[in-house]
Amino acid sequence: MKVVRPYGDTMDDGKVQLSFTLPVPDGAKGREAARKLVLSWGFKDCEVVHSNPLSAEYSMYVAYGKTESSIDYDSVVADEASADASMDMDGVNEYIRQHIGRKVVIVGACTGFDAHTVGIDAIINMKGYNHHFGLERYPEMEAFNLGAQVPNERLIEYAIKVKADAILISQVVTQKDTHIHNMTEFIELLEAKGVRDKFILVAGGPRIGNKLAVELGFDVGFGRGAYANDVATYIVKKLAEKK
Amino acid sequence: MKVVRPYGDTMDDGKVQLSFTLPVPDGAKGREAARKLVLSWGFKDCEVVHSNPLSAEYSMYVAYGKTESSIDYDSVVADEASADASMDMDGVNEYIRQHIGRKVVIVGACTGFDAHTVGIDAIINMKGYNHHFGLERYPEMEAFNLGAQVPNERLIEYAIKVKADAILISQVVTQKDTHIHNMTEFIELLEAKGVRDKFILVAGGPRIGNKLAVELGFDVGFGRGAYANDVATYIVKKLAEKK
Amino acid sequence: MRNKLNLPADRVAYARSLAERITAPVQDFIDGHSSVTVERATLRLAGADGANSDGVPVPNLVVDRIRAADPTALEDGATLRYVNALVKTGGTVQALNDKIAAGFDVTSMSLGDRKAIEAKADELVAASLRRVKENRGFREGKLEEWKGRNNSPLLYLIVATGNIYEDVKQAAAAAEQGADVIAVIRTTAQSLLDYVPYGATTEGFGGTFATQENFRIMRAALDEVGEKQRRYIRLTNYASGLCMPEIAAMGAVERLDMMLNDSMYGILFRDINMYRTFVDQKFSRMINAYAGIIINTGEDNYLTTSDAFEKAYTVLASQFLNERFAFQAGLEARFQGLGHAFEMDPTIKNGFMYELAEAQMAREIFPEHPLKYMPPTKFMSGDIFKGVAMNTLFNFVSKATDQGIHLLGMLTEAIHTPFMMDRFLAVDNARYVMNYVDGFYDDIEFKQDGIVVGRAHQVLKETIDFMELVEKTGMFDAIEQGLFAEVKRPKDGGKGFEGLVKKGPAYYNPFESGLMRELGLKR
Amino acid sequence: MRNKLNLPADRVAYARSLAERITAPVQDFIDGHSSVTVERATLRLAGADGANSDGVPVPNLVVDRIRAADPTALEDGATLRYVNALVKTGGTVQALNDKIAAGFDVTSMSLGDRKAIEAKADELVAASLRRVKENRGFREGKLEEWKGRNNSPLLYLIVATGNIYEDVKQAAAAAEQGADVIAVIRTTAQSLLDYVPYGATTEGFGGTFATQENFRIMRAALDEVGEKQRRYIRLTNYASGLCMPEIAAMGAVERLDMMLNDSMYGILFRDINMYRTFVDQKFSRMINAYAGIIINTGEDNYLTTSDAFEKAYTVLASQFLNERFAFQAGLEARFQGLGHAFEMDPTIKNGFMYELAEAQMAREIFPEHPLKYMPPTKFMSGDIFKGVAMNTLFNFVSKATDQGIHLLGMLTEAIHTPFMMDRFLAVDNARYVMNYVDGFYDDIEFKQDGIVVGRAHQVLKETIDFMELVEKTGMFDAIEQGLFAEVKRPKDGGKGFEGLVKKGPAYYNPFESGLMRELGLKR
Ligand code: B12
Ligand code: B12
Ligand SMILES: Cc1ncc(COP(=O)(O)O)c(C=O)c1O
Ligand SMILES: Cc1ncc(COP(=O)(O)O)c(C=O)c1O
Repeated sequence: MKVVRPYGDTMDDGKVQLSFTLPVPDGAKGREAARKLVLSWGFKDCEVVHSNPLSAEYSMYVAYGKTESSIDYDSVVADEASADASMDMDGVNEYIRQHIGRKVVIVGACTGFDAHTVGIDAIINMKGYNHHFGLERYPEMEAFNLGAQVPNERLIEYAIKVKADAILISQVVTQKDTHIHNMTEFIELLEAKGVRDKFILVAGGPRIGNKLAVELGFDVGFGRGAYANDVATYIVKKLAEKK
Repeated sequence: MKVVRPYGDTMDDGKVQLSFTLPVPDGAKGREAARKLVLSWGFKDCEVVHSNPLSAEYSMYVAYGKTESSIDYDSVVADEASADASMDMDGVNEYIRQHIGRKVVIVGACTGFDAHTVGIDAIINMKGYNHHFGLERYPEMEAFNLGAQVPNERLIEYAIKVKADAILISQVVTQKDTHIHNMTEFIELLEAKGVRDKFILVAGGPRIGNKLAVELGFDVGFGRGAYANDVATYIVKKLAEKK
Repeated sequence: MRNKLNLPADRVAYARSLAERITAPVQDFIDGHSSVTVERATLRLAGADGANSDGVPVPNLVVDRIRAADPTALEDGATLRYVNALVKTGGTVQALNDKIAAGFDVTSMSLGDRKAIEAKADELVAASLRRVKENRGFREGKLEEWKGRNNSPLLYLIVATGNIYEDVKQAAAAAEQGADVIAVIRTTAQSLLDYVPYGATTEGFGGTFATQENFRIMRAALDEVGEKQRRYIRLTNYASGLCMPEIAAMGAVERLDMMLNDSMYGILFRDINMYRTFVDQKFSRMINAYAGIIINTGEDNYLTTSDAFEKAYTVLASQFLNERFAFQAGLEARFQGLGHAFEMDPTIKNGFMYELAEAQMAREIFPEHPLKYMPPTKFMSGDIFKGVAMNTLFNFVSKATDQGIHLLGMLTEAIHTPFMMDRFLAVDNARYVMNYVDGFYDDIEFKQDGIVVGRAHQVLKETIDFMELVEKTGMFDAIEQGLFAEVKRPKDGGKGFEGLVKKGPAYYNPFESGLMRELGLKR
Repeated sequence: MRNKLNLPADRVAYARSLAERITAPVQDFIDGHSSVTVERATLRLAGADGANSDGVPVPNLVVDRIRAADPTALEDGATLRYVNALVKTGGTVQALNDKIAAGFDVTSMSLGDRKAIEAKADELVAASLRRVKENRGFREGKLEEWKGRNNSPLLYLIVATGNIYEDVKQAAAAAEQGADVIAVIRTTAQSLLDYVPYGATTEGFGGTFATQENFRIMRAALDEVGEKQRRYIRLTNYASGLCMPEIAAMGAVERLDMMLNDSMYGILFRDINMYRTFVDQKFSRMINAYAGIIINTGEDNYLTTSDAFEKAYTVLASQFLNERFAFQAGLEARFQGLGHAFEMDPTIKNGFMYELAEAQMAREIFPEHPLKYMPPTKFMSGDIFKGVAMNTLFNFVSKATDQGIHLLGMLTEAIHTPFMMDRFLAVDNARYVMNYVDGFYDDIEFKQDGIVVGRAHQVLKETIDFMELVEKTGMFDAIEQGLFAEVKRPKDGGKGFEGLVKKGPAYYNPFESGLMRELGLKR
């Protein structure tokens, strides 16, 4: 058991910075309200170091608190489809040649009303992202990028048509949980068609965690900072496993 | 009873920004640990939006949490010697003429090893601060500024010598609670000499709250943003009351 | 305006002539066409408003009925049928709208006396142009009355709660904090709706529906803060997507002050059909021109989609094209808020110098235009502290190159639509920086063989190369081949193609001709 | 270095001649005096070290005993007695130190053979100068080996936990994050102690005690990270206060690389006696000069104490004086880290332009000096987001004017001594900004009748006016009358006056003469 607490400049000093707005006017009373609120979160100590009016009825606060709570670091389980052990592009291709023996087909899109193409392009398009080539560049893969604003229905039809091994969907807009509605609809459609198990289902986007994706019925989820080779590694290993 | 919660962009959404460091390496596990910690403070929801290694063994996190806790704003009592009702310079002088009828004498210093003169100068020196003249400028006051690094002993002797009505001490350095030690010593010295009640005792400094000052035995405390006229208002009213 | 970059005037003029040549065939196409939304916009100007119980707006009901009755009938313009019904029923516009909403079909009435129809139409045209003109007069009066009280550049903030009543609170707070322009971000994907929703709305995703009632509510709220602050607060919305002209019409009537309005945004970034978009943008810009509404073009989108350093020339090329299209719609330079953005990778060595160069270049090439400068967004991350630093430099460049309309960057850009506090921090940062570097623009010069000057010359050169290629290829083919923004859009693909209308020989649109007359347009 | 401000060279030269004339009488005074700490520093160089069971250091024990035995005996210098005892006891320095710590009184031994004493002393001088020279050689070797791997300007971070072992962790993390210089902030009020504490310490207020053991611990830690990073990490401490020469001596021996060391800081900001300070600074600077240690002067303190806009000239005047005093101690320009700071009120219109002007002015007037540039502190507040913006502009100005040593601003400056995270954010911001504006210095020019140029000329003029007044008044009287930093310091007031020592005709200090010889100093 490894006890871990926030660290300011001394082990276990528990220092945390906070900022927030309250729907009250700025002033001494507001600052005291802010302090009490922070204490109500279990902080032992709190100093409100700044306040400012945002309008006659709203004010913002910056505070530093000192917490005594801690967690057992050893018991923490990382939520992410860890990139630590990803193969690089050459590794993935070699793996495919050895363990799968044919081209792996993937289809991807940014679905629903979401128009953010950059994320899915980063994973699929030739040029890739941040010096990591995209899946189109992988000689042992065949990758189709349908772009953005693609209805779930169309994506699924396309995947069936090209006999895809994996379907990749990107969701960037998360306001009012649109992504959850859209991802759920996607899974329901697949199940209604009875083809859920034909595909490895990969979801991605800056606010998509692995946990969330799995909960919604996907095989895996990738968040911010994912690269094509991370995704490829997951897909080919899973595929080899499935066989 | 007025229930108040943090406000992001919708009433009662409870959104709070946090940042802190953990003594663990950066990575998926660290981010999950950070998230769990935030949840352990009673936040219902937490997204760790950023993490960065600070060294091989430390990492920092930026997170947004959503709290459901609230406070009753009506029950909050402002801690500060409120500046809301301060008289201006002319008002103070007029008040002295009408209610006290003689010059009010004050002595001030930044005591102990503290060398920060700017704060006490802002209150006492002619030129004042931020368009608020200092007490030296008040025709109905006589003000002595002994500067910084003044031993408590010397300040008290001086105050007795000039028959001060009020003693003003400034404390800026608060590391390791030096200010508390120094302010306590100051009160103990006064009491040992049996002169505590001869003076109105005013403490000030960016981390000095009214509450703290009163707890330590002062009459009042002034924090960041105090001006000479706030202090003067307090002193002359208290003096009139005492008579 | 001081010329610091020493850009060759003849090359700039040449680029403008390229823009003229590139857009000429497009203009020819536009002249021969209308679209369902151009017709609906006309109807709106005539007074068509309201919606049926399914929420289908009256202008859509009219246009859809006309088309349903006879697929070619729109060739004559929708006004004819609407005004005919008005003359025949003899009631008010309001009464007719209610009837239509209740199921009445304007095509069910035979065409009556042409003279009477035209007379009635002229009356409607006069009334609506008068209203728009009065709005313009009111705005100009207030700007004169409160002259010097706005920031320079104008500070532009967005609200995006999805609920017009929450938006109003946030907008009022933002204006109190110092914003000069409030933009109500539209709900995700409204640009793909081929109708404009009706009434006040409280449910949007990442933004609020653009509706006429929402416009009215926000306008009233901003006028109120404006009076308190003694500062005219400008209101902005989006005339992009499948309803460009209708939203422009609504904005003209409700006294909006700026409109997002780009000649190609819909095509490239929303996959809307190219012919449709070109036709729609022209009519919408004529309305904006008459209303004195500043358009904001969307060049920033090129830089979020592609690499900002490599594709800088696409911005300048697009500015030239947008300028040309705008002139052709009667929109003067002072109403052309041409867009650009501070979107370079923060790890690029000398990124600041390049951003400075490009912003200064835009300033010098478009000296009278109220340039719209967009903040860093793509490289913003969850590191809000780095975000503040990036916004600080952005604010710096904006003031240092005398931009016109300054969109404030949010420290939480990568995280959520702005909190109230985020907006405050943005205004506060901008005011600090812009006051602190106030004299930079006049005080600083660039070495003539240096990084800044070199960059500007290079981008101009690349722009001309690119425009020459587009000219050679032809605009429609260039888009089809993916020369713009690295996306390929087939000529007859994309949304809304079916809404395109070929004007018939008897095409009748008294609003169009009214606007052309007022704006002095020949074609 | 390009000259952009067009400052009149003759006026600059005139200011330098004023500095020479102002300091001349002070130099005369210095030449005739020593002080208890100069003597103790000499003893330390000779090898005196350790402390008695009450914590009184051996050098203090020696000097105090000499004075106690005969109040005038220090006139001959303390070395004589210490070396005499060494020769007579015949043991090692270490053995003698232990004896002294245990109570042995060096004055209890009668003076022996002068020749033998001098021979022994010369041996000690040679040994200690050799050690210092080796340190210097090691540093220069590493700087050569890892050339080009430090940032420019050098990024300077402080650690201030109060506990040397925590400091070490924080310093290592800071260096890993990119810092080039680590300063261990001293505990509050150590400058007022007339002795240097002994051994490793873990309890300080707002900083850590400067002790020789703490120096050693930190040096070793930084060398270790340096090897890993392949970057020489400089270590800084504070020679200011009542023990300037002793701390300089300790630093020379433990291979520190920079020392806070100002000719007047102690007088003005610590109320230390003026004569004492002038004497102490000279000897401490001779040591630094020989050790190749860069001094950092404290002009920033003028700006935190008074208004930074109005009193800008006090900074330049102090730089000229510090430069002169430094030259007189044999310290070359390349070791003079003259100080200045970005401390103007953030609400001043064009504050950035003024800061830019002053930083550029310092650069041009002191072209070879590794200028030390201090961040905004006074106007930092609890608003950490505004703080980031201020630091961003500060980082900008520093790179844009090619400063030498860049102290990183902390977003939490107004709140607490830096957290580890605060430091990281500071480095990260600086690296972003400095890379982004990299070419600014070479690329940008100032209008010759503009704000920047005008400000620099004005400050130079005010400086000369001020220096003329100081010259007329006389340095000692000027300080007494409060011409500097708005504080009045009586000539015989202030701390440590009693520690001043008039050199007797037989004053003997082989370390002083050794240093003078090595540095080629005449007086
Ligand atoms: C660029 C951009 C746009 C551009 C998009 C251009 C384009 N062609 O894509 C334009 C201007 C069109 C745009 C429009 C809008 N945007 Co936008 N936009 C952004 C912005 C600035 C950057 C996104 C980006 O490109 N990031 C870079 C890529 C590489 O990162 P990424 O998407 O996270 O992808 C990585 C990972 O997530 C992962 N990944 C992503 N997808 C997938 C898929 C798979 C299968 C896998 C394995 C991995 C994976 O891998 C990628 C590489 O590491 C962000 C803010 C920000 N800084 O994040 C806002 C942002 C995403 N937009 C936002 C909004 C609200 C909108 C609008 C809805 C606003 C409006 N009402 O008009 C519109 C409408 C768009 C729509 N209908 O979807 C919000 C979303 C808020 C939320 N959480 O819901 C953001 C966060 C801005 C904000 N603070 O308000 N936007
Ligand atoms: C300027 C400054 C210095 C200057 C002081 C120059 C001078 N002549 O005063 C110098 C460079 C000498 C200095 C030195 C040190 N400083 Co200092 N310094 C500051 C700084 C930047 C500004 C303080 C200031 O002048 N504020 C402006 C004045 C007007 O505000 P104020 O003091 O809050 O006063 C207002 C109110 O508080 C109130 N008030 C104050 N006093 C009183 C008294 C009365 C009676 C009343 C009614 C009201 C009142 O009214 C004033 C007007 O509104 C702060 C950081 C910051 N931005 O706050 C650090 C800071 C205060 N310093 C700090 C430290 C640690 C030091 C050192 C100890 C560092 C070191 N180890 O070397 C040294 C040693 C000084 C010592 N022994 O005390 C820390 C304190 C941390 C802490 N909370 O303990 C700070 C916060 C910086 C930091 N983040 O580390 N410092
Ligand atoms: C010109 C233009 N129109 C419209 C929009 C956004 O509108 P929508 O998302 O509704 O298409 C943008 C946003 O980038 C734009 O630049
Ligand atoms: C030259 C110089 N010496 C020393 C110090 C601080 O040291 P102390 O607080 O120990 O006097 C400073 C800090 O501002 C300084 O500028």
